Amino acid sequence: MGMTGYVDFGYVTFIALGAYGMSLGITYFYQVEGLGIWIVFIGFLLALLLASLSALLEAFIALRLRGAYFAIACIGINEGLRHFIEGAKLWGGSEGLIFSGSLIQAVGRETANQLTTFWADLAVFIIAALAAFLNIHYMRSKIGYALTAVKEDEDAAKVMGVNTTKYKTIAFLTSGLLGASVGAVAWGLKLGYVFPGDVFVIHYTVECIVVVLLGGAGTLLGPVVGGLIYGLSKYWLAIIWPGFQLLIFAPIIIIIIVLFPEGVVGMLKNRVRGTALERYLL
Amino acid sequence: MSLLRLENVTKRFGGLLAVNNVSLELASGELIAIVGPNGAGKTTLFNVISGVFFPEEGKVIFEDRDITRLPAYRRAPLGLGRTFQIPRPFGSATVRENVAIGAMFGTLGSRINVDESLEMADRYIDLVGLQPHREKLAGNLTPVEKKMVEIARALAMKPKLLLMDEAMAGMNPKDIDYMVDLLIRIKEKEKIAIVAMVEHIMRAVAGLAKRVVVMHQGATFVDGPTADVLSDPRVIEVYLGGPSEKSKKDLVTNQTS
Amino acid sequence: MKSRSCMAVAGFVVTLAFLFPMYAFGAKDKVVIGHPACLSGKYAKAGEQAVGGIKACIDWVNNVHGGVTVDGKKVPLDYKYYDCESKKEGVTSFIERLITVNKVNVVFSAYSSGLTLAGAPVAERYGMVYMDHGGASDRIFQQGFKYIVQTIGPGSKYHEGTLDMIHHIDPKVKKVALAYEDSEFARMTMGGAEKHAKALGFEVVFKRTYPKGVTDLTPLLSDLKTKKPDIVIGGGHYEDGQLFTRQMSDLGIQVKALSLVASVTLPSYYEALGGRLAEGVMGPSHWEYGVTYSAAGAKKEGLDWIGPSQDEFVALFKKAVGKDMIPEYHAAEAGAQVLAYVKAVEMADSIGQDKVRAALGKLKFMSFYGGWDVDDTGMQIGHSMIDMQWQEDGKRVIVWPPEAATGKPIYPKPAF
Amino acid sequence: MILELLGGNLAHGLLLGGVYGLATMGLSLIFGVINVVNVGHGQFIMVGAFVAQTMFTALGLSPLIAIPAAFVIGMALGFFFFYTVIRRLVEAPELTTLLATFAIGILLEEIAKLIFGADFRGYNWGLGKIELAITTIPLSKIYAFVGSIVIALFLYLWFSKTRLGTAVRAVIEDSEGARVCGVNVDWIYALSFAIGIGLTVMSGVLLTMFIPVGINPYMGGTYTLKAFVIAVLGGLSSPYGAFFAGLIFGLIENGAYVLFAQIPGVAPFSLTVSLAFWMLFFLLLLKPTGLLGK
Repeated sequence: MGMTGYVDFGYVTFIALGAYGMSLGITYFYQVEGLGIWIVFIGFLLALLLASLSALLEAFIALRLRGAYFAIACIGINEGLRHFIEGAKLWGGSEGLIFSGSLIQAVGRETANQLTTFWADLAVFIIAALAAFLNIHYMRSKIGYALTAVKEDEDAAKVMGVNTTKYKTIAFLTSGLLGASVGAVAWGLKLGYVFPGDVFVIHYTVECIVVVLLGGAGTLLGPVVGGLIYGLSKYWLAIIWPGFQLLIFAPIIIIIIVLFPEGVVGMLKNRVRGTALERYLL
Repeated sequence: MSLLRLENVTKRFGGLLAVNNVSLELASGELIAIVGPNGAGKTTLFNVISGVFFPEEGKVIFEDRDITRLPAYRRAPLGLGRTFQIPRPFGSATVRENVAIGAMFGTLGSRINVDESLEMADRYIDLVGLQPHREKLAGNLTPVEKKMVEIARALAMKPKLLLMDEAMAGMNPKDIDYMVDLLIRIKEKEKIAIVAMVEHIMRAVAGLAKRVVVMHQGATFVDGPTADVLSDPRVIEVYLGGPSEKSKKDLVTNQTS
Repeated sequence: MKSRSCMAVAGFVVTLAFLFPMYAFGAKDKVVIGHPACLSGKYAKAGEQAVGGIKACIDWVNNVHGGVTVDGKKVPLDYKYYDCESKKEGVTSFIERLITVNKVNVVFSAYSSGLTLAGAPVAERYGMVYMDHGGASDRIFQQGFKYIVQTIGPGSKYHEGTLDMIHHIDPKVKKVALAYEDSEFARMTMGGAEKHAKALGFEVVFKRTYPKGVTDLTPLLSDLKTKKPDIVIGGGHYEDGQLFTRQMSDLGIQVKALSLVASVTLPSYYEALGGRLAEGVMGPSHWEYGVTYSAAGAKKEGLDWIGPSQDEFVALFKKAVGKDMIPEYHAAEAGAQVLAYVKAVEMADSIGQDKVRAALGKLKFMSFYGGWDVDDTGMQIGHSMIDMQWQEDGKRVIVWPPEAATGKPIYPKPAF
Repeated sequence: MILELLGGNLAHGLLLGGVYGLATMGLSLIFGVINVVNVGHGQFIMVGAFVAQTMFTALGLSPLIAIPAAFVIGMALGFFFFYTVIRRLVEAPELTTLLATFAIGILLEEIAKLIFGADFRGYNWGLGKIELAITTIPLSKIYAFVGSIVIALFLYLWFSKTRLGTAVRAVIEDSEGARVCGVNVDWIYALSFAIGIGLTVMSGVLLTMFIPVGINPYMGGTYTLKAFVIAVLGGLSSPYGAFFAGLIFGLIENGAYVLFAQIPGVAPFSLTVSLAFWMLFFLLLLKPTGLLGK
């Protein structure tokens, strides 16, 4: 959630818990008679539940900590949770949950294939669309204004009558639920397994931040442009020059940051400030 | 009925007495000036009234309701608006959005939607004279313009009482005259009470308020009609003698905490 | 907002990738092997080996074998690989690309059980034969995937030979300690080792796992020391094996035998420990330079032989990677997998996925890598493990099983 | 038995903690002075590890000589990256520098891979060891610990006794104030960044004296995470806080294992790691200024 100005290193925790929710749903309910395809929905609900809990926890932290401290606390939760699952042998411990077989048993091979491919992809797109819609909706509603105020100056926001606790909670819940949905579908359902060491990986969040910053934080188009630069250049470099893409990629990132500290879109925005184009870049 | 009543309010920071046993009463629609040297406890008093800090002792009563322990964001909808010593508009939002945020979360609360807020914002932008800067980012304005944004934002909250922290600090005489004029206009037009905090500019105080409260070392020192207060020899001594070295030091701790 | 958009963007990028397909690689006149290789990231080492091994064996197939025979026609083999950076997104998206854009005829898995699992549903969806040379977990084959076939042997058997050997040499020794990495593969090995140790009458005095990426094993090894084991077996990947040995020596833990999976067989293990500490340490392996599998041996066991001899393979491997590097088992198993595929295509006389998969199920042969045979689920059962030991002057000696051995084991191992 | 084990582990933990502490001081210094979260921290430790390994195996030089060499190399890298990248981003939001250091980290990894390959390396100093009643400690570990303490002390003296050190402290407290007082803040930024990186690379050498194996281009990530935890325990912008927090972290990492090992059916190693992070989490909530903070 860039909106509150909190760097949410814990976003990956939401995705991970989403993946776990789906895996738990399928692993523990596949033998229940008559549930059939409903286990996927049970899994989805579990994903949302787990993520809500952790989102509330993060919102609670966000009430007390700011800046780098908040970011590191979220890393703490993420790593703590991961090693706790491994250490306490919870939910299969480090062995994780592998449920491709269970899913096939519960809904049949054909349906399982359909679910993990077509439906999972479709769901990801729906979630992405939902996320975009929510973004725009929030930006145009009081929530967006409140979050801007919170991001800029919490004390001033409070004095203006903004209930910062409420809006932070909204922001984190939204972020958590969307993250969990993505995790449940794009990770859990699509891949059919979850290992704690693979899902609770802070690196993913860092990549997301890279994407946003490359494009320019606080702009709607920014993440899209950043994602294109990041995703495409990495993808094509990997294709053209397998094994060396990172060596070329890292200096490119550095150069972009040094030349356009506000991101590519941010830079463009400054160029066109005051013209009609600006509206489209916002 | 008084709009705001402070009863023996005391606020400490560690061992430092920032506000010492202050009592004050304010009627609806009244405009008063609070003056006092740096470190006199004016800003802390404002923070206690607006809910940024809670006092250790005493009560804050707003329209017969005890709001001493009410969080800041719940005071605003009751009709308490304020500006900050150093202007703090939301820099990455436009002037219009800044003012609209005031309307959205102020006294009108859920009775106003986003579009209405934006319309209302336009009215107050006109009032403070920021029309040319309506679509600019607030962060890119001059300090005086930022102050105007804050005033418009606070007014958009439709408050019953407006607290103005350091209303005229760092302004040139022309701006000061404009500000005095603006505050009087606001009082007349919006029918609200204003507590304006003024540090050193006595000239402005005379034209601005009929009643002046002088604070010194955390306590109300003199409270009365402007003409009387300004000619009070004790007040003159406090100002001409300048604040003692000690209270200067207090000021630093006070304001950074 | 940022993270959400990030996901949205990821989807967008994938879509775009499909909008710019490169149909340059037609698959009419050649048979193409696709591979999401791990050339960077945590499995870079194994990935480099695998790519070298595959290239080496393709070289052999095209230039010595004359290509793959399909429909009575000799067709050359081609190899298309991408760098997945040891990440599952890379694996899934590149497998997808390999199948839809590059029109490959078979997909080889990435390294590790996790990445192999990540790719399986994709290959399954396209009904593409998916050959696993890097995922040793037995659980991969319990998921009901139809198109997966394994070349690497299952993890549970890794330490069985070691225990057999020690039991054979010194039947009186009883106390064994197990300390493995907490990873899919190592746990599998530990399970198998524990079962086998008990069956042989060993007493398991210590059994613990340590997390992946651990940088200090002192707490665990101090605990192990108090149990006074005679034999220690364990391990997981590369770096932890070096750490394990080094810190055992630091803590002065002297045992009669030490055997670690994965790391010990690599030359870098010996070098990293400055040689001396590595002496006498053993490691199970799928394959080691110096094994004695040969065409003649295959004939004796009544198996078909295909592929280069060991020395030919080593030469081709060096040519493929362009440096003087000795292939390790990652290279050998990936190379052998090429041979298995070629064998299966020729047996089916088709490159149709279902026909090749059926042929792979029936296939049984031997190569420089050893035996090859899979069960109904696609799990490898024809390949047996060997045990290797570092002896003085950095000699790598294969000490078990007797039929593949190149020397006698040193037992008990010299003190650190 | 347990007590003996606990004692032995705590001894090792204390020694390791000293090195952890030193390895984190650079991170805290850079954060304190320039407000840059160096996400590429671990990669600089990796550079130090390679310096030690290469000097030992290729040139036959003792790691003790590698310590100053690594500091010089680190300073050079620090100045280089400061003037090419960081200087232009000092005023930019925190996240921008985070991204920049992230990219620098990747760059270092890939360059190291290009030069050294992806192999895991190591070296064997073979100094011998001390036998204690409760445990055995190799001499090189003690050297590493003593080295860390000496360097930390040296830094302390530099901070408190020299003009330049005082200026750095002033900038940590209040960079604007320092500027007003005539401190050349830009030079202090460059110098602190270089010293921070120098310390970090140097700690990489000391770390190999502790764990002389497993040296490879991708070894840094784990240490970045650990250093973050330790830095926060120490109060984030306080280099000494970081040093003491490192000691505490080392003790906990080694001590808690023994206790968790008594619980049946769990993996004590992972629980220990988990504990460290939860501790961090609660500490942040209860005392955001760190263990030694005001």
